[in-house]
Amino acid sequence: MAGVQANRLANGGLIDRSDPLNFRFDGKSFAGFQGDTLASALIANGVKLVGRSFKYHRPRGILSAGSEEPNALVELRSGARREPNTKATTAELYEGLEAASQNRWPSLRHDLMAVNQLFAPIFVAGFYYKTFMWPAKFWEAIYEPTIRRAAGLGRAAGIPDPDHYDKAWAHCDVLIAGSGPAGLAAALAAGRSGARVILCEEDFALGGRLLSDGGTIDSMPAAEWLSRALAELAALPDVRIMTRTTLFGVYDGGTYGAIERVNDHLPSPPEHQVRQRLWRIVAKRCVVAAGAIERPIVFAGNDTPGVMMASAMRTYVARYAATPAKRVALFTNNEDGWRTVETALGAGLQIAAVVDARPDVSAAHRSLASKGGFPVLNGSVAAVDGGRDGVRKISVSLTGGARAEVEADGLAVSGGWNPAVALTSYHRGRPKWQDDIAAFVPDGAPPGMVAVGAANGVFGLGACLSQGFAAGAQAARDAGRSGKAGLTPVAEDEAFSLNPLWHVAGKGKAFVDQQHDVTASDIELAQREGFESVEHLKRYTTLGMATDQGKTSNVAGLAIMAAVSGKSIPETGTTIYRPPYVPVAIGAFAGHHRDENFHATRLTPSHHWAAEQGAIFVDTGLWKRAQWYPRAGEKDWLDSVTREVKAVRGGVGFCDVSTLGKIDVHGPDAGAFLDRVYINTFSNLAVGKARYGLMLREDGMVYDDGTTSRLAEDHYFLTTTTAKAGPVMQHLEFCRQVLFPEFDVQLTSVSDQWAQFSIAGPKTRDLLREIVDPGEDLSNEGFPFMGAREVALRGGIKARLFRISFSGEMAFEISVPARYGDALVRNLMQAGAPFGVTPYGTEALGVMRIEKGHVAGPELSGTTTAADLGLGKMMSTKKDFVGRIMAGREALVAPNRQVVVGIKPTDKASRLRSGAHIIPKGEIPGPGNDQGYVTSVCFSPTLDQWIGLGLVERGRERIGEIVHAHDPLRGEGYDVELCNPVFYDPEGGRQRG
Amino acid sequence: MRIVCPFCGERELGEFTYLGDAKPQRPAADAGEDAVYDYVYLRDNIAGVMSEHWYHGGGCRSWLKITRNTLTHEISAVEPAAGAGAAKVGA
Amino acid sequence: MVEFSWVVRSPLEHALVAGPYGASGEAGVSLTEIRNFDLIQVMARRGKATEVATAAKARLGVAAPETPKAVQTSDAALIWSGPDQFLVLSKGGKHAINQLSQAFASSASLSDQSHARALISISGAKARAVLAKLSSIDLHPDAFPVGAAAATSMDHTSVTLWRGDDGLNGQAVFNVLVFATFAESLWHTMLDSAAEYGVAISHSEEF
Amino acid sequence: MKYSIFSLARAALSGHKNWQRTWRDATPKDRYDVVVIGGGGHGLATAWFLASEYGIRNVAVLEKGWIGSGNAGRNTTIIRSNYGLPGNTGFYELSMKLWERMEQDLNYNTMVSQRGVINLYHSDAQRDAYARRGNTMRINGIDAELLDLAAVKKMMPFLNFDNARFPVQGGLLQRRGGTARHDAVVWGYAHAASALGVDIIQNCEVTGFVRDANGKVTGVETSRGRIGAGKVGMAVAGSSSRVASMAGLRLPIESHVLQAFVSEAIKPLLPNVMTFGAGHFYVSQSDKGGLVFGGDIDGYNSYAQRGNMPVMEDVCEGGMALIPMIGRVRLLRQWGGIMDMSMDGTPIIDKTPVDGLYLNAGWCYGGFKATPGSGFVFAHLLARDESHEEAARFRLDRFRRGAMIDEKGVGAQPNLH
Repeated sequence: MAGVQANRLANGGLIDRSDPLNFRFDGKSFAGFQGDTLASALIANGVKLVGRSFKYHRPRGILSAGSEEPNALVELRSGARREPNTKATTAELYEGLEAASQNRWPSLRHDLMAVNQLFAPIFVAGFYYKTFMWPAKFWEAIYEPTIRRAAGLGRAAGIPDPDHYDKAWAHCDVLIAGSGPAGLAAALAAGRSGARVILCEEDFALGGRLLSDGGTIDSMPAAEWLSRALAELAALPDVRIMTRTTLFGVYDGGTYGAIERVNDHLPSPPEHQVRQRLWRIVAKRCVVAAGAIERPIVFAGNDTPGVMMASAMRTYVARYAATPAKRVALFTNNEDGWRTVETALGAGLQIAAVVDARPDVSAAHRSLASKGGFPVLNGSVAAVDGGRDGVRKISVSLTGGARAEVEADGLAVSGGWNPAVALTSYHRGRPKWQDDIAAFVPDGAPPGMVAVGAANGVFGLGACLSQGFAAGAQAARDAGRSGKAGLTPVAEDEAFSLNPLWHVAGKGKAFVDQQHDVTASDIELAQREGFESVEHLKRYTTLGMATDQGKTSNVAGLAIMAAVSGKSIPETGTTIYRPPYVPVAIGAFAGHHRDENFHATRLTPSHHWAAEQGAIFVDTGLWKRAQWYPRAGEKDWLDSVTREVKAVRGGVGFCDVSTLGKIDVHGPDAGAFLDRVYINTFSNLAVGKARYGLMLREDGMVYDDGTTSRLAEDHYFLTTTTAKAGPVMQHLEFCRQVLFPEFDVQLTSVSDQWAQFSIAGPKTRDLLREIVDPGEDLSNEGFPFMGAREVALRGGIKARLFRISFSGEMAFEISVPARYGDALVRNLMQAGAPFGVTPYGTEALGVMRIEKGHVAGPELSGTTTAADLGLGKMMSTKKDFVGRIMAGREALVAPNRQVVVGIKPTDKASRLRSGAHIIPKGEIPGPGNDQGYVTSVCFSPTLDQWIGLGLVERGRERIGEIVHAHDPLRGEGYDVELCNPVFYDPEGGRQRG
Repeated sequence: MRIVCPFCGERELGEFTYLGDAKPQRPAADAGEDAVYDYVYLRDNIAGVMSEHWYHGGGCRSWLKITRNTLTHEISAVEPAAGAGAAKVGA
Repeated sequence: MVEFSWVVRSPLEHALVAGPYGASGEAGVSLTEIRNFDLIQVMARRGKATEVATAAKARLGVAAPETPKAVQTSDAALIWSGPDQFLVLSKGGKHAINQLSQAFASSASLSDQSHARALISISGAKARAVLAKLSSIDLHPDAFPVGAAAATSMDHTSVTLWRGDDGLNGQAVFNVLVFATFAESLWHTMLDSAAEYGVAISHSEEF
Repeated sequence: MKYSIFSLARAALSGHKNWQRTWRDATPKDRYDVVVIGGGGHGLATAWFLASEYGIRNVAVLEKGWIGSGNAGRNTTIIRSNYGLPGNTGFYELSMKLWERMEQDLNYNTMVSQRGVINLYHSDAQRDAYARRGNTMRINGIDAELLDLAAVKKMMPFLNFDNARFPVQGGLLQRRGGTARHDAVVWGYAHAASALGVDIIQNCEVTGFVRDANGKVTGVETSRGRIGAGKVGMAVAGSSSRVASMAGLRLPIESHVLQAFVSEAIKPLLPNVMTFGAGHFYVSQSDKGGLVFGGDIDGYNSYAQRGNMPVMEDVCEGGMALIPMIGRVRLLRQWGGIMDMSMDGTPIIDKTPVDGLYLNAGWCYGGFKATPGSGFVFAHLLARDESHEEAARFRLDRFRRGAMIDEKGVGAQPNLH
């Protein structure tokens, strides 16, 4: 069992003393309670030194009690679950928690990198821009790697994240950020009005500052009001309270991003559960009650462990019953800071002194001081004396010039409060300055959003409640809900008076951005060098760019810039606020979509049959397609593919081509419509016939090709390439709905309705006759080349047959309704056994199309014209079609264009590779003689050598010319002959026979 | 972004595909190269309210004409393309 | 001569394993695949909206939905699928394409989608929680009542979604028609989304 | 003041009180030989090359906000010259060579880090396309290597090789590619150009063009008064259409938002710049430790400088699919820049139909890596009135002629480039 919690109060707080938890920090065992954060548990155990700073490796403690924490960052968990830069102030304690400090070596107490502090005079803002330039090669070899190693804070796991994430949508009338008094009041008003409400609270407990500061609401203690309010909200059916959920961004159309830490409070997520969930919340209205962040005052040594925000100290004492110090000093410039004195005294702590920068302190506070026996010093803290073990002494500049020293082991600081204006500013809005609280407050907000309470610069409890309540009621009304909101919760407003104080001049480093080690003098230097714009300031000094997003530092930084440049703070302005409000795990944004679930997978109707056959699959877009079907004894893919090609050319084979896009084009104007989208004519296609078609983009380049059949007077069946199925459908709908709305035509995708197979080879008819009803005439006369019609199959189902050929063989494509696809392949195998029927994959398909000189994806590259592909004659001159005019531009009809041509190595044993470039024989390759490249290659079993297609300058005029294939990437070069792209059966007798 | 499809109601951005400015009209068949060049390539590229073509491909497959402010992304009007919902033409 | 059997195979036949899945205990979600149905897409021709409405009423006994809704008859469901179009879902061949084509011959184009989709029914106490992970549509009972339909996307995949009559236990029932070649993929995503609530998996020949 | 470790050390002794402004705070003169509109990387580089290469020092750079406030400060800092089409290849290599000498040219450390850029491929077709591109590079004297799976595994063992939806098969590597510190490039050019006499004028928005009777541009109207100019060059990518419209020009350009993201700083994790070939994701790790990543444009015209969630999700899905170890690394900030998306995905550097007005626009995603090259060739055009040979194909009339430079092959649809 770990040691006693020396700094834990015996009573009070919201921790569960009956549920003790063990945890380890830097290998040492400690104990805490359920309800602790890691930070509160460390404080309870007297741990002050928690981390080291980014640049100077200065010892750092715990500054805050929330997500604004710049210093207390740890590596949480271990192994694959190690999470760098985790804020101890928001990490919930769980049994067995392991955390380690970061950015130190060899240990947190003895960090040798602290030697950097010696170089601090040189390591000022932007120093690296001015040096490390000589000698030039040293930058990459020495300087940069050193900088990289020094930079960064924690270490990522370095191995795959084992946890799961998911994403979900939610919808509501009123979305509320924050469960403090303003947020709860808004939820009550909106919920009672009948609105659908979602309230997001980043903490694991609801109540916001009520949990630390208490108060009296509706004449009852805040805790009692809180539990009643929560009970009432829980009873409302359409109010959803989401704890551990941070609203991090606002996007267009009332869409909000939120991250729910579903299971981060456990060692690991329970089985079947996710670690975190990303929420996309669609809300008609949003009430931002995200509170305010107390801001530090910049003075020398303000980063010493033990210097803490005054409100954070109250939180640790009141909510967690953990005492950060025994003898506390307070440095404040406002009334609110004094509440820490009351809380500390209530918990039995000693008050060393209160340093109040305001000229006057109220009589009540003076009497509290005399009762508590501590001095009230009028002035400012000039320096803190201390180190890694915490604060020892505080030196104070008294108003009038005298100095004083105070012995204390903790210093609470309150420089006022900055409303959390980020959410209201994410649409590039800039907040406005409000003098009485010396802070930026929202100036408008994205549509539908309103800020209330402290987030709107209203700090009194009563005002927070009434403003939140009114906003909740209004938001419900705006969303169309008319129920009664009931009575507004009532409380008194505390006094709030503040004298702005940003920076106390003094000797020693005074930190503005503690995490990035940006000091007040860095800001002065930036101003001197002309980086006066706040965005330049941020980028030059890195102010506010650390993991805390400058929540405690930005306003102080620009206030100091304003002072040194002689401008006012509002003139100086703020930087742009950028989401997310808190850093969000990349895994959460990905959700389910990782590993094999990255994208959907489409399976063809014969997929599972092919898998049974041991097919190798290839990813084609989202599809898995059988690439080849290996058989025992084959030594590599080429063996298998060659066998498949030979089987087709010598007998019969079949291939699943269901991946082609298939579109039903219906309607009286279907033919006229197709005439507009294809370069050739379809209106004159006879019923029962198919035709190859080519479509262009409006810029004249080839878009897609495919075979389209006319099944009835008013019904065409159009096919697209696999890759373009979706885009062509979209394009055709554009033509139908936008370009040519006068046509009566209807389009439907039927891609998934039909299982389609190509059956090819000289024995195709033999096989088909086994499967097609004997009454169907499959003879050349009865079913000629490019015929297309419905036929009956044996056993009573209907199919469509298309006599088209991609392979150059006698071939048909057959399609059956998709649920019969599996049966069809099994029947083909059974019926085809006597003919040696061979299933073939996409590789063999590709070999045969190259042998036949058909263009495909590599040639349809989006930069080729119909003429480039050798299909220029298809372009009708008698009609308008998409792309007609632009295809005639001078550079698209230039004689020296690269056009499709056949390519074969002069040495039959030589391999040809796609991507090799074509250079005139005997010339030295250079940009001036780079005449094209090889687009597609295959080993042709038919020609017994590698062959290919290429796009080559004036290629078709040069058939027979020997040129050089230059492939320096693969260290190859060889001579090739430009040839007719139709390598196989150029007369086409086989496919027509 | 949420788009109120005139047929489907309010839907998430992810269901839609963007094409571009809806102002350029496809020239007549005899308009000549200059006119088609202008249609295909030149854009006002308005910083402010513009009319655009979007496709509800993840929904009802209608092409829509959307009036949207490119500075704020605010959508002020959505109407179907001329040929979407054509069954009601003349009805 | 070989005799063939034409055994139909559902797109989910491989992936669907009937029984419990995910978290143990009472299943929060039921996923049921409905197998073997007729599904005909009816698309009104230009200017023929009125004729289609009349034809639908005459042939199917109800007006075709003109807004995103699903209308149930004694033996078919008419589900809106876009402007000027709807799907006719039925069993047993009574409303298959050849049976319907005559009725709409002059007014609409018909396309057989019977094999193009898989049909999955989702119910149970956590049905909406599962669907919230898949769909960006608001399925709150007020926003998506019985009979509501949507042509939408789940997990970047186009689907037709509608809410059928509530189950005998009073719980909402959601139906999803997904393209057949995407079905296995979406099924796995559904299972992943539902696993934490416990799933009862089954398939049925009945609606 | 010359920057070096010695000047730093000397300055440290005096508490850094003696540093001068990095660039002079100039007030506009009545007239300049050349006025460059746009104080981003391209505009400032143009001014520096005008002064240093072409001896034209009476130059002003007008910036409506603070220098570097546009895309120069909103990109993912990648530099590379791995292009495949004539026109692009030579130009981006010219730019790469200028990156390699930038620090010495400017006496400013812009942290050029040649850690290598690898484009991963996931299919045979993609490999073939990369082979074609890599061979083009080699033919143009640019380094390129085609890596197979084993070589990629050795270099990046942390990629998902085990259960990926689209398994990595290899990659096209340019070792000389890498990153540079984007803001420093802006400041470095400003620093060096200012030292040669160029006036850098911030908070000076151009509101119109001054034209003479023949229509020639003779100056600009600005928020700080009229400024005369012998020639006016526009380098305002993102706003090109808006500025050009003041001269009555319509351009083959649309403005689109491109988001970028950075994670919390972590200790060195990723060795190089990598692009996922099966989704929209590219990433590198900055010197400060943040993973800097991006993906596709949001896809709709926008001047809003902010994007929406679907693209954030898409990018992170790509990231997790490729590098599953980054799941617990947290995304810290997201932002958006406005891209000049041209109709073929390639920039335009040319005279305009308006005499005296010169255009540097249409950079799509490629603007940052082009910064020095763009400045160099634009300065050449402004100084000599003719295109630099490496920018000869970036002509405005190429669309009319049909001589597009379309690397992606998607045609006149900017959001697909």
